[in-house]
Amino acid sequence: MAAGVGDAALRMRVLELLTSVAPDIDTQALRPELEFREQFDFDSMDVFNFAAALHAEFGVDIPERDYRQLLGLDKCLDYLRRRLPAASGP
Amino acid sequence: MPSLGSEMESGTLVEWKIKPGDVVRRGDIVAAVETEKGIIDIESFEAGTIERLAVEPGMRVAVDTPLAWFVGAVAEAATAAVATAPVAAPAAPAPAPAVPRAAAGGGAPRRRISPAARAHAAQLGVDLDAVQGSGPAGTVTLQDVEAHARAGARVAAPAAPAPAAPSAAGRSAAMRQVIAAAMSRSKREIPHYYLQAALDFTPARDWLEAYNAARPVPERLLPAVLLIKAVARAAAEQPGFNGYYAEGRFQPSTAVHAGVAIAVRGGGLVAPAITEADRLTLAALMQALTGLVGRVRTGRMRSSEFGSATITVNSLGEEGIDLLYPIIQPPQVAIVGFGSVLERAWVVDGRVVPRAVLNVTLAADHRVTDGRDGARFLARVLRHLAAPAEL
Amino acid sequence: MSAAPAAPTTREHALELLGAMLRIRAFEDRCAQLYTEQKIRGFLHLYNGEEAIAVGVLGALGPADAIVATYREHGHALARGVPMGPLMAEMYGKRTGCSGGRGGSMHVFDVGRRLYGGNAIVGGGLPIAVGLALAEQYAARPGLAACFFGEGAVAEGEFHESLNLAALWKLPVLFVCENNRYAMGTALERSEAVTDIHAKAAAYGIRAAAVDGMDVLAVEAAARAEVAAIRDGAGPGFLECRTYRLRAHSMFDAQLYRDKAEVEAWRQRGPLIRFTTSCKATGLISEEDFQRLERAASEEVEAAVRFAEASEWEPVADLARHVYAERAP
Amino acid sequence: MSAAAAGAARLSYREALREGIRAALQADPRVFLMGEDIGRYGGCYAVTKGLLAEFGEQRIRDTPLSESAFVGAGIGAALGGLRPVVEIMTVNFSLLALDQIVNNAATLCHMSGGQCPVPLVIRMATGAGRQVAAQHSHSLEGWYAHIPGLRIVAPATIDDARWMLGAALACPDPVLIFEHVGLLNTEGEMRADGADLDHAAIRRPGRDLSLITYGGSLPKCLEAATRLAGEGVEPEVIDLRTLRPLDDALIFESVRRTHRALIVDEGWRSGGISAEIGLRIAEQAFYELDAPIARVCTAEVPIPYPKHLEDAALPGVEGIVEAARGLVARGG
Repeated sequence: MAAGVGDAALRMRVLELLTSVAPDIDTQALRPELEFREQFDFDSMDVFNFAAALHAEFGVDIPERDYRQLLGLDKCLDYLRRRLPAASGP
Repeated sequence: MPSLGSEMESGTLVEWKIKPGDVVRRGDIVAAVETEKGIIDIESFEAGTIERLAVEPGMRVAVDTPLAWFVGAVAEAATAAVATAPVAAPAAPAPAPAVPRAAAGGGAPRRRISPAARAHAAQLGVDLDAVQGSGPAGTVTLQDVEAHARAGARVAAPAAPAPAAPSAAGRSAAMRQVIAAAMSRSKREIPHYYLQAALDFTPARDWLEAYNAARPVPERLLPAVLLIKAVARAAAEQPGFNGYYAEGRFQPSTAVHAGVAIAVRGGGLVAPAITEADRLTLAALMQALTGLVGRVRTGRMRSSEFGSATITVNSLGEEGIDLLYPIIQPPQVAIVGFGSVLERAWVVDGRVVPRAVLNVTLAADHRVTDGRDGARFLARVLRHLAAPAEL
Repeated sequence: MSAAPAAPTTREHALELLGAMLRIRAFEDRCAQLYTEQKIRGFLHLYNGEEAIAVGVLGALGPADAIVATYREHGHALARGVPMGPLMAEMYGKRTGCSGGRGGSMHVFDVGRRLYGGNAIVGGGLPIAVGLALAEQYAARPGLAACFFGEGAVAEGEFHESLNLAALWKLPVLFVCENNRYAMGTALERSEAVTDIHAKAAAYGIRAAAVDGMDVLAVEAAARAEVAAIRDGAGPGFLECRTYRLRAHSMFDAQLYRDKAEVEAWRQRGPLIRFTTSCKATGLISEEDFQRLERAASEEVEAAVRFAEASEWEPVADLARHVYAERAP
Repeated sequence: MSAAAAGAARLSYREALREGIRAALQADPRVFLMGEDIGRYGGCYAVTKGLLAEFGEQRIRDTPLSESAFVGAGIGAALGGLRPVVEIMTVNFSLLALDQIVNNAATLCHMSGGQCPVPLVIRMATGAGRQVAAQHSHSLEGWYAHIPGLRIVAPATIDDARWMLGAALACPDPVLIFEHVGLLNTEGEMRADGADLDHAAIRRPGRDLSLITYGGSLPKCLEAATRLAGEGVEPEVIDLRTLRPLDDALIFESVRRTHRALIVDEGWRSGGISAEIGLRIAEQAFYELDAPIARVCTAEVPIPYPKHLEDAALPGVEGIVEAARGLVARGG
């Protein structure tokens, strides 16, 4: 997905990456405001892989200290919106 | 050449009883032919004058081959030959397979699951309801059960409405059996002794942060890598903690294959080995670890990875546990457990300062080593962790 | 057939006997040719040389009498009146055959004419004939059962069991042994301690006679006498008809067991030559009569071949039909 | 069974057979009996005792020791419009009449294009258990059940012993009735007023396994079922009644409910009827099976004379119970 991604497309893409790392999660039942770890197994290796997937997908560098901001869906989307060029619309 | 039996395909002319110009009546014997059953006289079913003989004595010819021609019969014979060409034998009546149509069983049709699949599912604790059948008419086959089991916690399909909890329990039931068997054998057979030491992990953590900050996401390291490498180096250096206890005696292993306890998603634990962990660079060790966890998660474990660990490392770092008393994986003779890295009061130069404190526990087999050996081994681990750069 | 006395016959009767034998001869020779052209398959046992027996004995039977024969039964079928078309179609295995194409040359059935088959197991038909005779006696019907078999059958247990049972229960059975001197490849003297076949019937107290199987009038006379006795309730009768088969046992037979001179000698004493010569000598019939009957027989055979060629095969879908009866007998 | 039937007649299997024969003789003048010592001697197993005096020599015909001849004569008489009931003293002597049974009785109708149905009934004693050694103790029903054109039935109860003959005589095809020697003296009440030749019967409904048997083995299976019930295992006992045609529908329906099949057959296992039934279950109810199809058959030996050996060779209650336990056992 090129930069300048619409908001809905970003959300769908992030969820796909999340599922590739943790395939057993139920994306319909996922509560965006909560941390992943409270809803399913999500250990440091999963965070590492999730960060690597986001890096590869969006070409954005994520320092280790920012990993905490990837641990919930809303937090992660906000973080990405700040780091990606302004989207051209939904 | 007449056909004298269904199994007769050809015959050899032995002798002619007639010559061109002879007048032949119906029923006259005109030749003798050699068959498997012996020499048989050939009668003429036609009357007429012989024009020429087409086959010489001693020649073997197929059934239906013209042997001689009547005067004036050439053209007609040609067509006659065609006419008498053997009619293609009717296709042997293929008996219609009378597959008895059994009455359909009453009630909701029972899912079609092969006995082998049932047996395997029971063995692996796989919940058959969650297994998608790939066989004919949705039949669940052995392969389906195996694929499902390998996929570990993977629910058949994200869209599947099945509630996560019960299938999780189903999935790990068999694994629970395997773990239960190993742990109870360990407790029964191995006289464990335990040693614990606390470590100021701050220098290692700082080193790691600097290392990762200088590298893109995929090349960064997890703390577990340092722990594994430290234990592997110690195991290589001090005998008595790396190898197997079998047939009543300790069998040391020169190579160090570090078993890494990996939680299976949805319950269960496996401890596949990273071979020659003491010799790998940290980056290589990280790659090995990532591959191992990935394979455990997708159920594509290599059998070699399972049985070969010579010592095991178990880190509960993320679970907020201070320290743990791990159980040795038989037939190994030692296991090292790491608790979480927690902010604790730590005395430095007589002053209490906050430090990232890590608790390390060793469980070892008293048939092989004693507390003193254990203490020295543990000290090596701590020394390695205090100098991450040399790991 | 009226039970005319065996005195020299009338012209009309002579023509009838000759015509019947010529029909059989023509049919058998055409079968031999069709076999070499692979139109007829399996086993084919031809009746050349024995025609006088079928014509003579069948002539003495009534429509209500039952007949059980062997795998060499084309002559009996024709003499009994089975039409040549369905008989030839049965040789081909077509569905229009007299057995529906199911039996072939060895299993000719026509229950309408009470012909209960050719039976391919040597001696296998004798007990069945005894049973058919039992039914006649049990139901107090005037019919009898005629049972044809070769001299080879006397070596089978069923021959002795059947004769004993028939004699024991005084059943209306006419046992007709077509003694052609060879059981396939085994000459009689090489298989039986006592080669006088009709003498064996005496062991069971059954009236028996030996008759020249090449003389159609002699066979007819003997058969009429036995049939009359049986109808009178005198119990089973036994006719040994001494004959000779002019062709091989079956098509694929090198006849290593007999020499050609013997065959030729018997050919000159065959039933057709024998009867034609004597009838011409007495002026009963003319050469022209002979030619006419022979032509008629040949035309009838060709028509039968055309009928068989044009007939269809039984559809495979009917394979399982009649394994179990579709109607109550 | 309802109380009303309580007063039903109580008789032995042998008496039930005789009643069946007497009723057949009375009902149809075309019916007559043929067999060795069935008349003056009263039948080797006394089944036909008294019938000669009642029906006369014409209809109760003692025969010479010529199995092939009198079975063939039976076929001929059937073709001739009669309804003979041929008794071959035991299945062991039927080997002498195999050619007539297989090449004529079973074959004539098909081979004649339907012209010659053979409405013949042949009755034979069968089975072992009376120490009469190998040549007199065969159970060859499975052989005959191999032959298309024949119908093979095995009456195991008083009702079937009484009514199966009538049904067989009404059938246009040759019917072979096998009467197990071990059943002759069993007694019971007659409840039915007829019998068909096409269906098996559930003699004891159950749920944990389908115990499939016929003829002389039925009592053993019922006893085994009672013992198993004591251990909480509820077998469903199926009496096949007909071995050709087999009542596939009932067998598969039962196995679909119980998911386990145990076949008890006094024949030998190799190429026996148990092998045929087992394979049909594998073909048709494969996905219903929770355990391998099991069999209890006679040991593959000629039946020995001494009792302890004969009992060891034959299927026994203990062996049936053991096999059933094996089928329903958990784990291990």
